[in-house]
Amino acid sequence: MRNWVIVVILLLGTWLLLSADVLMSTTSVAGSIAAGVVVSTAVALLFAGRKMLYKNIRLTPKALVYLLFYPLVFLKALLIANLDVARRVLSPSLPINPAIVEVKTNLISPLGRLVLANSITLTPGTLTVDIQGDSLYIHWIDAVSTDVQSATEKIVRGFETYLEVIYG
Amino acid sequence: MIESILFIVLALLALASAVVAVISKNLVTSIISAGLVSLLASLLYLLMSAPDVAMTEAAIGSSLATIIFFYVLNRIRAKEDSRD
Amino acid sequence: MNIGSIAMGAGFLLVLIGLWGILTRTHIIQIIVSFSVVDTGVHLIMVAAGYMHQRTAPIISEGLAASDAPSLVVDPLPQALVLTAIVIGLGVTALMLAFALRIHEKNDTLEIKNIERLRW
Amino acid sequence: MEITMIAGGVVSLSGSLFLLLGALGVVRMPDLFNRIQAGTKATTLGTMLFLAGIAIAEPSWIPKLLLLILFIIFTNPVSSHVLARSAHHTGIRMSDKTVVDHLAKTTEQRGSESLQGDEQEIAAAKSKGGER
Amino acid sequence: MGNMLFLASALIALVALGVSAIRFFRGPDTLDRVVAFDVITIISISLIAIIGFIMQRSVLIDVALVYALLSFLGVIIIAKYVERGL
Repeated sequence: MRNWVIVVILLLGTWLLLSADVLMSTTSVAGSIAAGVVVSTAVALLFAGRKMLYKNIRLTPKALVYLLFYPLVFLKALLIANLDVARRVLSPSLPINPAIVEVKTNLISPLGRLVLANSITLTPGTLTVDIQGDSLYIHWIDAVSTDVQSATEKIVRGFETYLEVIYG
Repeated sequence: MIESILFIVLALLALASAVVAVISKNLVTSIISAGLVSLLASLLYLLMSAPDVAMTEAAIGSSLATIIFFYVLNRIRAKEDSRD
Repeated sequence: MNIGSIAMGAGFLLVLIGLWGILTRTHIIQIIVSFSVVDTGVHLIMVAAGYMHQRTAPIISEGLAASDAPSLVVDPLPQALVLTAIVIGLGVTALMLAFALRIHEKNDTLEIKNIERLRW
Repeated sequence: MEITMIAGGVVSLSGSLFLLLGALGVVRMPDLFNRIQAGTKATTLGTMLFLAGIAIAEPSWIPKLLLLILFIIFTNPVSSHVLARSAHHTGIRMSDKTVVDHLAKTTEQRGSESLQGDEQEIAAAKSKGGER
Repeated sequence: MGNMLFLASALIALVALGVSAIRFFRGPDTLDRVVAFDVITIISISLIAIIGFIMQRSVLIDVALVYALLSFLGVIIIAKYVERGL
């Protein structure tokens, strides 16, 4: 049920964003929105039963607050990542020290792991190469430590405190 | 003015990748280069104010044609692997 | 210089490059790739034929009123032709690839020089 | 009107500088993984800033630009992840500066014979020169 | 003034496209070319958006949407083919 509701909300949001300029210019706003509701409900009925991807998402108040905060954390990390890339690319000697290190994650749900892997890819100097079981293999452009524990501490911890609350 | 600059550079890139597509010895490179020719050509359509053609060329010429080529290459490779 | 004429020139060059590839390559998949380059070049020529300088896309929306569209838009007919041609080009490419698969099944090679049995 | 145009233009300009940095990184970096790193991060932020600049200058386009930014955030890391995985599986040569490779160790432990077979297959495919 | 800034950023994006095309033409391995192809598609999405802004037609944003949705499919197919996992 929760899965189904979230799929409907996501599809309806996409529909509203796509048809926003039509909605603003035409007079039949209610009809357009009703069409969106009908279509997204139908699509959710068709497909939501197949993959329970959003089953584990939590809807407690704390999780919602964290869900609002997470993009800010992510954008900050992305900005730092880009300044880092800029520094490395522009310096003539190319200060890189790459390694592929293994880190462990506590997240269980597939969606949480997906978001974690994508976030790691877009943050300073790290790129997810592979996931096997509960360990992620990360290409680190400037490997400070090659130990599993300390690398986990440095790379994963910042996101995981948020994602654990949201996805579990 | 700016449109002319964009247009000339994109056309030159398209010609260069067409040359790569034709003369390359590696099939994967040659197919990707053909996809790049389609992609740059769709940017040219966009500059010639034909957005519908650009959309179709991007969807079909650049994505779908590449996917079909790789599907066929995969079939051929599977057959050669099974024969060995 | 008008970008329509540049597009015309680029399209002709693409057609020539692709023709050279079709005539000189000996691997069948590469001949098909050259064919798709020729296809793109022809589409470019056709769109360039309908282009008029300093005019906008023939889609009527809030930025372009229907009443003064005829004096502001480019010729939409070549674009419609090219839309059809792109889709048919994909079909022809797929057909050629199906033939290539068939040739590979029969002869175990896609190199034209290695195909000795010319008749069935 | 003019002030939003200038603000949007500045944001777009900084975005295009990040795009240029990403392209430079793709050219300058020594091996494939580092190229993917530079390419993904810089182009993601660059495109986001670029579209945000257009959104500032033209507020009525905001919904579609927002959707475009969301698509890019979700699809860009996925494609780079797939590329990196495929590069590691095919055994791309890594840069000489590389310190350690945990992934190679685990795949060796997991099953040495199957992986060796895999690598022989890949080597055979490479010696065939990609069908030609 | 504002328009000049947008034109300048379009030109810089074009330069970025050309620079990543260098990697495409040089790139020793197939996957290097695929990375360059990926970067070129993403840059061309922003280029389409800015062309639409300069021409003042909102239709072109739809083209960019189609690009953003479909370009990544092609990259995934190529990577899967090279990985022998298609």
